Amino acid sequence: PASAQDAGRKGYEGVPRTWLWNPNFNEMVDTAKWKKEGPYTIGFSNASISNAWRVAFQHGILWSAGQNSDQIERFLVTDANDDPAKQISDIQDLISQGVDLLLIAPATEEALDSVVGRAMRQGIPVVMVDRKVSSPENYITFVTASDTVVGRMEAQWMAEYLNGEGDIVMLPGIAGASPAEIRIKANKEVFSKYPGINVLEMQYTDWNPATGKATMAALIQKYGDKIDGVLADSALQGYGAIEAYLDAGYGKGEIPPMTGGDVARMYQLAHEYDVPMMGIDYPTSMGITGVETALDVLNGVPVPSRVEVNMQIVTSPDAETASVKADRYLLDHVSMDDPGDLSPSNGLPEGYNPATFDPEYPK
Amino acid sequence: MTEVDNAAIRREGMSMAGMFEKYGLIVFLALLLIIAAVTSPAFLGPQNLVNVLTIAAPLGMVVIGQTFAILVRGLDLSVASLMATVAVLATAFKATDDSVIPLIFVAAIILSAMVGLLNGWLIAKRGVSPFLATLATMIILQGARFAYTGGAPISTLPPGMAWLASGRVFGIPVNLLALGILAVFAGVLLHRSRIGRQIYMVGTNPRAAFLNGTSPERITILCYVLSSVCAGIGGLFLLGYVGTVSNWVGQGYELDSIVAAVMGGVALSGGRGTIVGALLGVVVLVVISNLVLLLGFPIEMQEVIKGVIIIGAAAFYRQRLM
Amino acid sequence: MVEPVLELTLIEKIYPGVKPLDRVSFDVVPGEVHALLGENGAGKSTLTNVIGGAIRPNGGTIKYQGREVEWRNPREARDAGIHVIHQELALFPELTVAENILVDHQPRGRLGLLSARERTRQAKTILKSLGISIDPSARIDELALADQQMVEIAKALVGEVKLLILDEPTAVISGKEVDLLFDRMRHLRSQGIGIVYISHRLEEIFDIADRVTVLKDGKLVGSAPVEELTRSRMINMMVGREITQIFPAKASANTEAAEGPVLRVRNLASGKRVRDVSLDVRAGEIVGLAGMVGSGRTEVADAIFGIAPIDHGSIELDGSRIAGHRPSVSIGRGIGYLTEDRKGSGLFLDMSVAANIFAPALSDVSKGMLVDNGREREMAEGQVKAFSVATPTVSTRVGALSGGNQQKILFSRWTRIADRLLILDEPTRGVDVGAKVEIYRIIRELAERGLAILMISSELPEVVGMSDRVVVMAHGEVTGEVAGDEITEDSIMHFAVAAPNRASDAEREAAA
Amino acid sequence: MSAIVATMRRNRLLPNYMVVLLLLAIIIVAGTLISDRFLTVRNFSFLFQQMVVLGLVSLGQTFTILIGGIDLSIGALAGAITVFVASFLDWRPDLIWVAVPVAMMLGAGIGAINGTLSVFLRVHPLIVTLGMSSVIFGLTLMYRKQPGGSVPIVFEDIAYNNFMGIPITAYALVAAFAIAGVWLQRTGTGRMLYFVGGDEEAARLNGVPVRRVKILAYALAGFCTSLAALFLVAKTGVGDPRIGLPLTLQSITPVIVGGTILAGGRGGVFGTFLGVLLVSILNNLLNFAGVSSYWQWVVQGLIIIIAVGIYRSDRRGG
Ligand SMILES: Nc1ncnc2c1ncn2[C@@H]1O[C@H](COP(=O)(O)OP(=O)(O)OP(=O)(O)O)[C@@H](O)[C@H]1O
Ligand SMILES: Nc1ncnc2c1ncn2[C@@H]1O[C@H](COP(=O)(O)OP(=O)(O)OP(=O)(O)O)[C@@H](O)[C@H]1O
Ligand SMILES: [Mg+2]
Ligand SMILES: [Mg+2]
Repeated sequence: PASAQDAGRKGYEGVPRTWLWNPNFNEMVDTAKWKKEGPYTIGFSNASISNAWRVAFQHGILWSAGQNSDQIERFLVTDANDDPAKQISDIQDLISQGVDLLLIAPATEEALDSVVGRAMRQGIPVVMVDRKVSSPENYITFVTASDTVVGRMEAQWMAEYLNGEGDIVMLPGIAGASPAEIRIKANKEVFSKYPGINVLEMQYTDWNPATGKATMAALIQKYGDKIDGVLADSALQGYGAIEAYLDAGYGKGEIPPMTGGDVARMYQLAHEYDVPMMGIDYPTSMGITGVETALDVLNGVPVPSRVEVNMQIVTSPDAETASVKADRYLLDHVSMDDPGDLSPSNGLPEGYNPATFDPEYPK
Repeated sequence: MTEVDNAAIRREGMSMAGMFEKYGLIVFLALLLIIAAVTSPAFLGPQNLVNVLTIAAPLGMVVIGQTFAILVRGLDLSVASLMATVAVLATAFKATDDSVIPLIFVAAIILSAMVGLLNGWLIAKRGVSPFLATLATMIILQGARFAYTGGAPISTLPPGMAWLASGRVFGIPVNLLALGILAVFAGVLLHRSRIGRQIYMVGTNPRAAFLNGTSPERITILCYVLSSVCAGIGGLFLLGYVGTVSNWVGQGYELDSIVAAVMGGVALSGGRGTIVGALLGVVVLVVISNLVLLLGFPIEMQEVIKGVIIIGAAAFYRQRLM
Repeated sequence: MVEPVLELTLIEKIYPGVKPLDRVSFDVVPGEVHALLGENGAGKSTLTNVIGGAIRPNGGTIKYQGREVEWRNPREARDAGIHVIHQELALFPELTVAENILVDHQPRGRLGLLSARERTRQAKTILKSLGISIDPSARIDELALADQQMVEIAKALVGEVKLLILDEPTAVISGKEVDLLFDRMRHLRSQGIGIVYISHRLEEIFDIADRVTVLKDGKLVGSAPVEELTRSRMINMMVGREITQIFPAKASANTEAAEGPVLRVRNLASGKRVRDVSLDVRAGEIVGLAGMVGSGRTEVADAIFGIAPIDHGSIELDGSRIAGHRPSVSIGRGIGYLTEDRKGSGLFLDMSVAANIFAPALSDVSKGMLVDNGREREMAEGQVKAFSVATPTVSTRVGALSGGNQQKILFSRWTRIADRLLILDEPTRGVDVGAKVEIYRIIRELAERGLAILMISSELPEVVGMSDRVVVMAHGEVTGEVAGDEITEDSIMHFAVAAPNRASDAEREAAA
Repeated sequence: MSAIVATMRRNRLLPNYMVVLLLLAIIIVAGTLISDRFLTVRNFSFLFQQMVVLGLVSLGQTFTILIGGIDLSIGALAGAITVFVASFLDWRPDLIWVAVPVAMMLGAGIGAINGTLSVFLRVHPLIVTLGMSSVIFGLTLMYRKQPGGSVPIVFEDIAYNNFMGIPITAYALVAAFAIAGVWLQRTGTGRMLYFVGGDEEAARLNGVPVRRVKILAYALAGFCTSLAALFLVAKTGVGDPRIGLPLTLQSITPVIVGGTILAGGRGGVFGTFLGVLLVSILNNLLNFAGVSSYWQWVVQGLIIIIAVGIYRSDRRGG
């Protein structure tokens, strides 16, 4: 499996449980027919770098491309600024430049499906990373972490932490964005087993701290202490929610349990104000794996049809529950002086700082 | 002639339309507030009102600036991008003690002023249409910002920045106080000072203004500088509210600020409008968003309601068409 | 007696608080020119708007060609053969002359598509039939007001018209153009077309009108055949009092003796219109600047005030050139300039009377950087009284006042700040007789207070009646000068039509 | 051709056109130097496939701006129509001939509503259309939040396939602009847009049915948006409520770069076409140059400024 060659790397976090615990055999894809003599020209079409997560993600990819500069001759990068229409153009432009392989993080699963399919049919191998496109036949493999798992974990933890009884509010991301909707679905799947968990209200937050904060502030005014838990699907709105509580005059230890991973600030605030929390980062390191998988394809090495990257479960000390055990506690995961929007699971060398990081890669 | 005299006096007094122009939005706002209070008990909670105003404050600052730009027959699309840029600038000091905050403000104001100068120069001296000029600066700032931060700004901010959003002086939230001061300053400048008078002259009839010894170019440039500076200050207060720097602080404020101003009776054709009116527009806007939240409408309903209310409010104000 | 083409009975128009039309009855018979007279604000334009369907009356009936009608919009009136030339030009500045003339009779070419070529051709012929030479493919906003007005008139010659209404068409044209216009009107009258004619120039009325109807404050004063009326009778009907003398007494000749001239222009060339102009204006003296429309008078004024460039020659105020010549500087040097385009470059229609009066001199009503509103109001009220402007308050929108009163406000503005030289371009354009008399009185008083006055006017009687000296221009050059008793319409016309003096061209070549 | 030149002279656009054409030339030269793959049939047929959507919305926006208005609901409307078409064809793939005309009517209809509201409420179009965009977006979300639905493959081919070596989209785009151009310059109704944009009161006094013309302009904007949306669905194969949103602002830039002024009454579709060409080729070039998206933004901003800033445009250009 792709994650095997991680084994040597420092900070190795083991293979994904989804892979390890998969009762079926993980099916492999034969990539012989894509084998090609290097050095390669690879095109990477990114949906956007419009938030901290996506930036760290792209950093990982560029860094990895640099690590493999012996095989990669040119590494072309485009950024669609979250606009699927532009991303279609970007992909076409990459094709025009004669790339040997396309590494794509699509803005939406569906809108990019047809153009990606056309690329494959023109004989250009496509590796999806972060998000896929709808039709499996339109790409070779998909490097990702599971949103379903994230959603399930968060809900399960919340339900158990509240002993199956309590009123909660849900703060998902962007209405209609697949990660957000998948996680919501997984949340509901879990809650359906806990009649005692009552969802007071669900409000989208666009994964925007300001919106998260304003929304939570309003909800606090509306429900006050009635809220027993806040289920945020990411820290982006998650820490906004914590701040809303602080502004509303709640102090250390008075803030209800929360979920949400991805950026350091949430963990830091949770530690500072004793907020019981469970966070599971959607790892930006999947970019690195993505590049490696892409090279496997061009080298004709078989790859899994779906490459899962590992995820670490982070909780406040003594916030573990029966089925959600911590891989590490808050302060093993981040340090209080990390930049607030650092993505902890980045797989990048020690001391990685998104603001200053400028990897060398074959342009 | 005396006939006309009295006739005209009566006209002044009786002009129903005139009354409406003046008080339409207040009436509308009153209705909105009543509806809010009735439908959602939480709305009138003191903390909630403070929340609403806290969110209104940065937007209010931007709208004050936007008003100047619109008064001289323009508009400023670069405000939001500038807010984010200022936020990023605030991190440039990599400082964690509050002593630098004044410095941050100074730096932000200087940067904003320069951006305003660029807009003003393009529009007044080069005759570029305000829409494109400010759109261009918006995009350029965005690029420059990203290039500087490499996409991910560090969030090392003096803790005191948060005080801008949560702090209080004599029990009054700091950001409201700041908004108040800014509003008074802008109001005096616009409605009491010579420059204000000249702004209206240029907005109403640039050629006549020129023939009366006013320089439309200088006034226009000044207005865009004011617009940028207000946006810059608003950016810092919004930053205080958000807590961390991102490249998109203030996203959407460009259109919101224009809508608020226009709802508040600032005419896009220039020369007509007041600070108070514009600020009323802001209140309407934020009350809507808060209300739809309190009523727990799903996102799609929120969008619909917002849209309807925006049109409704403006209809109350009977804007003149371009 | 022929059946009237148009018959209005007891027409009423009510705006909040004002009644521009109060039970007015009015009729036009085919083949007559029916003059409509009245002070500014009497209701003339409102009446024309009612006839043309631009506004709907609150009461009364309109009978057109024997049928009772109710126009819902201007289109219906036009289709019925009523053409209105409105007081405010209804032209599209961005578009060509041709397109404006044929605005709703656009000629079609192949495939029923509009044809620009054909459009231009037809426009040319129309303009020719009117006897004027304007480039059909020029853009309206390139033309002087005068030419724009002629385009507006040309529109009336397109399509089939039964009733023609002209609301102060001669306000911005003069001499040649007016004659051309009247020729057309006589021609149309001879074809049995009914014509309503509005003007504040009484001599024109005697020249062209068959019948006269006078309005005052929205009420009908009376109606009579022109031959039954005398000038003073008309004035009396309009203003409701006797006006014995229109023009004030001129200055005693000794102003000549005064020291050097306040304004000294030598061999001025500016833009493409002013080629060689020299003139002096002394303190206490009113100098008329006469000439045909298009002779470049306005551009001379523009150059003096620092709007138009000085390509050649010199302009001196009190013996010294004006450094950094632009309006603000000119104002600082005590020059006032009342432009010919009242709405376009004079007034701030959306702003208050007070704001308009003090626009060029905010410092006079300010404490430091702040405007002292109290002081401003007081001073403004003083001005309004001094110039007897009819306005409810000094905070009224200027846009709500009638033409004459707007003009008076401009006077009060410029005379406040002009302490050396006052330039007046068409000072009584669109102003009623009553107001005119007051304005003439004001101008003379200013001169007697030692102000130097340069007055551009296309109304010869005005030039003759007011000027101590008259400089005449033709084709951008001064062609002659008359003073004292030689000032007559004939002597002025003589120079106004003079062939330009080619010598000055040679001079300029030499200079260049 | 002479007609075009005449138009250009009449509308004082010559200098503007020149600048844009010059920039186009520079960009193409630069592209050719940067990569031998730039000036290729493949790249340019891609380019036309990419241009069509922006082209059609900008065309629509041209009408509203010509009458001195603006339409900020274009983005939301485009999204809504993609959702309608994709969902409908997902249900009955055989009924393309129903889906397409209905989509067009939907677009024109909602455009007409924009116009009617702004005319009769006397509210500035900027506000009306912004409000409407929020309403449309909300209603779309009620039906579908996530992208979904599908279209038959033949439908997709419209967006990607060639006819006689030239992309179908190219024909569509050129045809649309040609028709619009002729309509605006050579028909009575078309000219009325210039009258209304030039001076509303004058238009009224000259017997132009101002209200109807305005409503028509917005209806046309909506109609063009629906065409753009059809190509969007064809491109993406799904209906996506969000996919149009960026188009709202994008649709304005080419119009103004092309010399149509926001005050109305001046400009035309030819300028818009050049504007669209400029923006699209610029994006293409920047991708080829491998400029990081940060600097792409900077360059785009500068180009806009150059395109309209180095000649002195009319004061009314506000
Ligand atoms: N839209 C309006 N609202 C209110 N009052 C109006 C309006 N239009 C005209 N008036 C008033 O109606 C009266 C008649 O105006 P009108 O323009 O008919 O006068 P007029 O005889 O044409 O004057 P002039 O000779 O200056 O053109 C004036 O007192 C004017 O202020
Ligand atoms: N802005 C302009 N652009 C181009 N041509 C102009 C402009 N203004 C005036 N003209 C032309 O110059 C000629 C002179 O105009 P101008 O107004 O100076 O004449 P005038 O002698 O002042 O007549 P008037 O009595 O109308 O002021 C006009 O006939 C017109 O053809
Ligand atoms: Mg009148
Ligand atoms: Mg003149």
